[in-house]
Amino acid sequence: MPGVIAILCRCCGQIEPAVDLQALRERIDREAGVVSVEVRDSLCLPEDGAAIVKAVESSGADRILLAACSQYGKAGAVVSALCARGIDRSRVRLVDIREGCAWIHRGDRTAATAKACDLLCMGLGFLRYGGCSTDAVVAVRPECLVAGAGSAGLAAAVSIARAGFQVHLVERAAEGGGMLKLISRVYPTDVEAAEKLRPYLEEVERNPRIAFHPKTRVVSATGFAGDFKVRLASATGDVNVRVGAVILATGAGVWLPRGLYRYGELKEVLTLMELERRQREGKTAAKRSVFIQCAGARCPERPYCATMCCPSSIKNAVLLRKADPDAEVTILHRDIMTPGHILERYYRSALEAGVRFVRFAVEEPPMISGEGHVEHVEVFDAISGVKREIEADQVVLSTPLVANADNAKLAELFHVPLDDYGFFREDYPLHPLETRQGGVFICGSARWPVSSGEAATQGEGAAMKALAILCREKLSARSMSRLPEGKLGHARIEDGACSGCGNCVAVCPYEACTLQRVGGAFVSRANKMRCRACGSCTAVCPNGTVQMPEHNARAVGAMIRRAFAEGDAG
Amino acid sequence: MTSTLKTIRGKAENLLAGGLADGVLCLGRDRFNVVQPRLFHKAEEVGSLEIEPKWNLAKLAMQTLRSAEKSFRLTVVCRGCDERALLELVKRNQIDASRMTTLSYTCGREQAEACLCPRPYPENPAAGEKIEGVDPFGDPRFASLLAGDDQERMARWTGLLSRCLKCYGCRNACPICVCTPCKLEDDLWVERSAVPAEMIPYHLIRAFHLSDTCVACGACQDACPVGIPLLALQLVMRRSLREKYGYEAGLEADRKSPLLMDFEHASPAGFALPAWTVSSEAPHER
Amino acid sequence: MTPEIPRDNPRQGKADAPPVLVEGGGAAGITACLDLAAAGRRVHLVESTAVLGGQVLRLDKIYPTDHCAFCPLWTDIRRLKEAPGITVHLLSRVVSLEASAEGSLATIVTRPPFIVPERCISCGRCADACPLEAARPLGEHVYPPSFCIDEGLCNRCGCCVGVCPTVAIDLERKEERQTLKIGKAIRATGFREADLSPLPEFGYGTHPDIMTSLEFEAWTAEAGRNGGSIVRKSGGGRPVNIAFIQCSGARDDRLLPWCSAVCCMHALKQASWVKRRDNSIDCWIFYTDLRTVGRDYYAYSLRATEGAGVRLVRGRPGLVHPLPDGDGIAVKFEDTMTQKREIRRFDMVVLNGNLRPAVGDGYPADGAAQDNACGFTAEPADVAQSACQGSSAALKILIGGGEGPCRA
Amino acid sequence: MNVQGIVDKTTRGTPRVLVFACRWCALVGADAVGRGRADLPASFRVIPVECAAMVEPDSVLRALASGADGVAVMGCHLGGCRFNDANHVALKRMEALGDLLDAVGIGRRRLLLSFGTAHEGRQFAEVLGAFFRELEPLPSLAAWRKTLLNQPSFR
Repeated sequence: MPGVIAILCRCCGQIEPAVDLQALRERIDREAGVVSVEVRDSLCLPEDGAAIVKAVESSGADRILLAACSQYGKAGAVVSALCARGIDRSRVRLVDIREGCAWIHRGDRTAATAKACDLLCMGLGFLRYGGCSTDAVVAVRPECLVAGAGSAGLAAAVSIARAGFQVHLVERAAEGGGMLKLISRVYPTDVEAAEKLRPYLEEVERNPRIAFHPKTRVVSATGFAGDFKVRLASATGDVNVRVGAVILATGAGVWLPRGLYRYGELKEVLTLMELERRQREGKTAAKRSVFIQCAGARCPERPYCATMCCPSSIKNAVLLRKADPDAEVTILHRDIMTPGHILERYYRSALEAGVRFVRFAVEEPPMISGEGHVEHVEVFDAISGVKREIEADQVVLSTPLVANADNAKLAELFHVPLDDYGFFREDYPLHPLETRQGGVFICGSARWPVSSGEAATQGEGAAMKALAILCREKLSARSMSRLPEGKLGHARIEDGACSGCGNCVAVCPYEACTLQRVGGAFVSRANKMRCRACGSCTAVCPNGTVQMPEHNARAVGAMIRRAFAEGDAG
Repeated sequence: MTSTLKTIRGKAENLLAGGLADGVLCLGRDRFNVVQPRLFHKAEEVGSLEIEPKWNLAKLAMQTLRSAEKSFRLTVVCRGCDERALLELVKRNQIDASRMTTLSYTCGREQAEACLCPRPYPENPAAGEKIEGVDPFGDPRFASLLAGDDQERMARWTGLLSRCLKCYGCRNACPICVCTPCKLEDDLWVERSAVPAEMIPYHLIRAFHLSDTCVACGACQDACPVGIPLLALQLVMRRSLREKYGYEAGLEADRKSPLLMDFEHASPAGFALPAWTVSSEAPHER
Repeated sequence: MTPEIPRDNPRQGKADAPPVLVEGGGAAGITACLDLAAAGRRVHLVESTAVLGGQVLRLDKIYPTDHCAFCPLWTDIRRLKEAPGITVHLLSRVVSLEASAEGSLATIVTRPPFIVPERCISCGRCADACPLEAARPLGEHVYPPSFCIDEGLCNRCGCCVGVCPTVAIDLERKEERQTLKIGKAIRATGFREADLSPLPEFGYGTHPDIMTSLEFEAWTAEAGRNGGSIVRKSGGGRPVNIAFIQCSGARDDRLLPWCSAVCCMHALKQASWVKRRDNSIDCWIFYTDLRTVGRDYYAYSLRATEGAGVRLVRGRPGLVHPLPDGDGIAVKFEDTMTQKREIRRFDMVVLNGNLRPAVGDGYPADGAAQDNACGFTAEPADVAQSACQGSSAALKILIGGGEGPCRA
Repeated sequence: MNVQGIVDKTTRGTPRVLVFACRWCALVGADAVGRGRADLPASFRVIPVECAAMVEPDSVLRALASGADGVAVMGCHLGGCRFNDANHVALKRMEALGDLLDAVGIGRRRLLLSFGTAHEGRQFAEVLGAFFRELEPLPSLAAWRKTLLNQPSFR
């Protein structure tokens, strides 16, 4: 009968001062199922690999218990190397007797040896019950859905099409362009927005790989990375598409500052977007303009900085000065948000162009005075400590971008989390374009307000992430992990034992568990493509029907029961 | 005949006669005059319908619906606790709510005190008057079970639970326990040969599994042949969830158990750590 | 989530495309490498230090999540090391790059470490044996752990060579030079700290308790020598107050004319962590503009100031000077919001904002975008922006960008 | 029955602790403790888990019944979970379990939930040390129960 080979590492003398390896060897040799025990000086040196394999082969064992350093040390690589030779991961168990035992219990050799023995016995218990998940493989649809045809969406769609894949570009409006359609020029290059947009729109028109769906919304979505089934609805009828990856680039909305700074009461009080329209149409004649920053941003209702308002105001202020060198332009701000070298330079160019900057404190916001029309703006200049009365013909409120109301719907359809403000939230700052759901990527102002340039960069980044999926014919569940060896496994739900209580569905952070109706009752099913093997479901299943084979309750139970066996005897 | 019984019989008769329900599940007298659960199909049978003694019908309702035709509509005559149990079974997908209605009635003072029931009434009783419940934690019988320091309580509960014959009566009588197979029958969790049942795995696993579903009907305690006051543990768990999350099993149909994922209470910024956990916010204290 | 690297992929074409050279193994470089490899391109990653991870490795916590970046970074590094098609050149630098349209030649010089990482079991005997403290762990967050020998400190005495149980030490290793045929290159060399000596008013170097923010990060790191406790570098003891001075170096034409973008949040993070660990320490942040532009950044600043009690003062101190007895540092400043001038004694001073591109003299004066640069090399950027740019740079190489809509 | 007498008789002073440690944070911290050659009591055993949310309360109970005097569940900081806040659920569950343990007198003191990052090795050692000190005056669970059941008054 095949059994376990235990290989103990002396770690070149690091273990033995604390742990009696000879006693350990004799003790483990007596354990049921152990066919051979080896003690080696080292396991991790380049010359050891072949010797370990030889020892395993000659022992006839089918499972390997390694007692060495921790999984984060060299031993982790030893396990990986064994697995790379075709040994199933559930058949190798690594027990840490260096960092977790010999190095921290140097005072008491008996106790440390007893602990090492318990740890090995726990490892044996685990090896007895540990299983292996079966993999699932899907054929990847060589198409991509891009929701939103603004800066980010256009950049993503064009990039994916150029890489040779079909793109479905879905836009709520009648034509693409998003925010770029609303503004005159783009900071920090001051290129005309229409100029910037044209090549993208031409390519969308021209490239046969881009299917543009104007006036269309996503109404339903099922599936997972590699194969999403999405339903698109428009006035001309519904379309079903199957795509391998999804990019959410729906942008953000503008916020109307009703009642703020007499907006809506005086017609010369504009929002930034209204000014942009006038600029586009060449209808700005105001001699004296005052910009008020953070109008409705960094306040209790919207406690965030929308990133693009300061540079946008600077851009418009400079444009106003350039159009009319006699124009007086003042920007009232709380902090000028121009991080980086390009924007800082942009800020300085505004100073050089004669734009006045006045800082106000949040406690003393500016006041607009005037009967029927704007006369002047009173502001307490916090830096010089004096009250200023600035004559003005128009006041421009620099309002923040706000999350699209549609985000909630898309978030629900694609199981992507939203942040406190309604924008799509990424997984980690280190992976800013990836979401909790494999195959769904976020970019542009739908993720967080950004400039059009940065939105395009993010769109390209998201396209790159999508291409990593589209570039393959098949996608396996095991590969949907950040680790080379694949994830720990995935949840498995035993047929016939599930009562359909829905606990696993409620706790799964990835929406991998779903209830399905079988006959008259419900049973839960785990989607391997979505499962990330956190094990949340296994902990809430009332009768242990959901298990992760690699970390199943029987294996853990065997470890728990043996955890203090030797300690008691000793 | 009490007025409550009269009202219930009348309403049940109307339901059956009017074809609004295909069956009414309730207690009833059989031909030997023994009271036991019965499924009434016809209006004329309703004369033998009874509502005393207290008898949990929730699980029976679930089984009745499972074995019946898909179109079968059931009305369950029930008390407050039973109604809450039915709601929990609906929440856990064991009963299709569209096929079931309830005909509920309130309990009397005597019953409420016997059960130490804080809510001796259903939400919308079809019969009877709502009366004030009993605060179990103010009752000396109950308080004495939880009195003392850890050591005294441990001694008390070890003693109480050592009576256990491991008859599985508590589990079987529970209107919510529906799993097959059950962890309590698995050697992995509970030593099968050990009698009395191991206190920690058997009784505490059972108590914990029910912590967010138990409706405190007391069926487990009533079923126990050796009189272990099992309800006390469940009431403690209920109180714990009520105080921490304002959650009580069996009351809100569309609220998930707080012990499952609940993002409302899990905002990373606003989540207050309980004092006994350790975080680097206070690395040197425990 | 990006799937693992495919080994064989008929959809990718261009399998014979020349490999891409990525300079720098930080957040941007790692992301670019993984993305390119995922799309089937071969990559040479050239990293100047002995470890991958770049500056993120040095950060104890990252904002705005206040958690460590260990698990995503570690898994990315592991994927990178085991991915087919990615060749990692550690301790290497590109000395020449002869560019042509396609098929450039890159010359790489590698200085192999004295301790062969493959043989090191990180037992620490070399460190015990070294009389000069030149042998030390490679880093706190480097896995698998390994030791290294600081070539600057080492006098080649050879004490360590004999005690190493795995014969991993070779003090005679020579530089190696190799020439690689590559296609295009991505520069993601990140930032370094600028020398603050041109700005004597900040007093850097005059007192051990005046340190840069990255020095402060290491000094107070959970995994560092003080285990997360806040103590003064001069003679220990708990500081009463700490001054964080923003834009010390940055936004200053004498040194760095740009805004380093990350320092405001970095200071807020450090100050709020100081408050978390010891609430009685007074934290003052002297800022010019508090730039909190990313997701949750402004909310983070509110939590730090209104929640944790970090004090904000608008104004750049004009003078930072050690007090005559050496105990404490005088900071002279004007709160420009109240026009009050003050000289205040601080126990520690943290200088924030001395970050410059690791390679080259700075950013192009005309603000033009640089070809194939990403991360801090292209523009002061935080972790998230760097990773975005890494992906975007990878894409441009993949689809042969450089013209058309892919260029802004 | 002299409860205190039995307590004194069954307190051994070396509590046995089972640690469920998340392998993305707590276990990495523990590793750093090892590399720092800290000195910890040898009577704890670590079971690596993928996430604190994976630890069933049932496992904790099983451990307490199988010889452990205390159980520690160590995960990432709230909000820093690798698996999108899964550890919030772990927290809620363990908190509820603590109430149950209190009710029957085992005491939530025997259950520790700690949150830390991979960088917080020192915290791992400190928390574990404090937990040991907390458990030291408590009776050994298994021995105490055995002694108690053998009391004449229980027969």
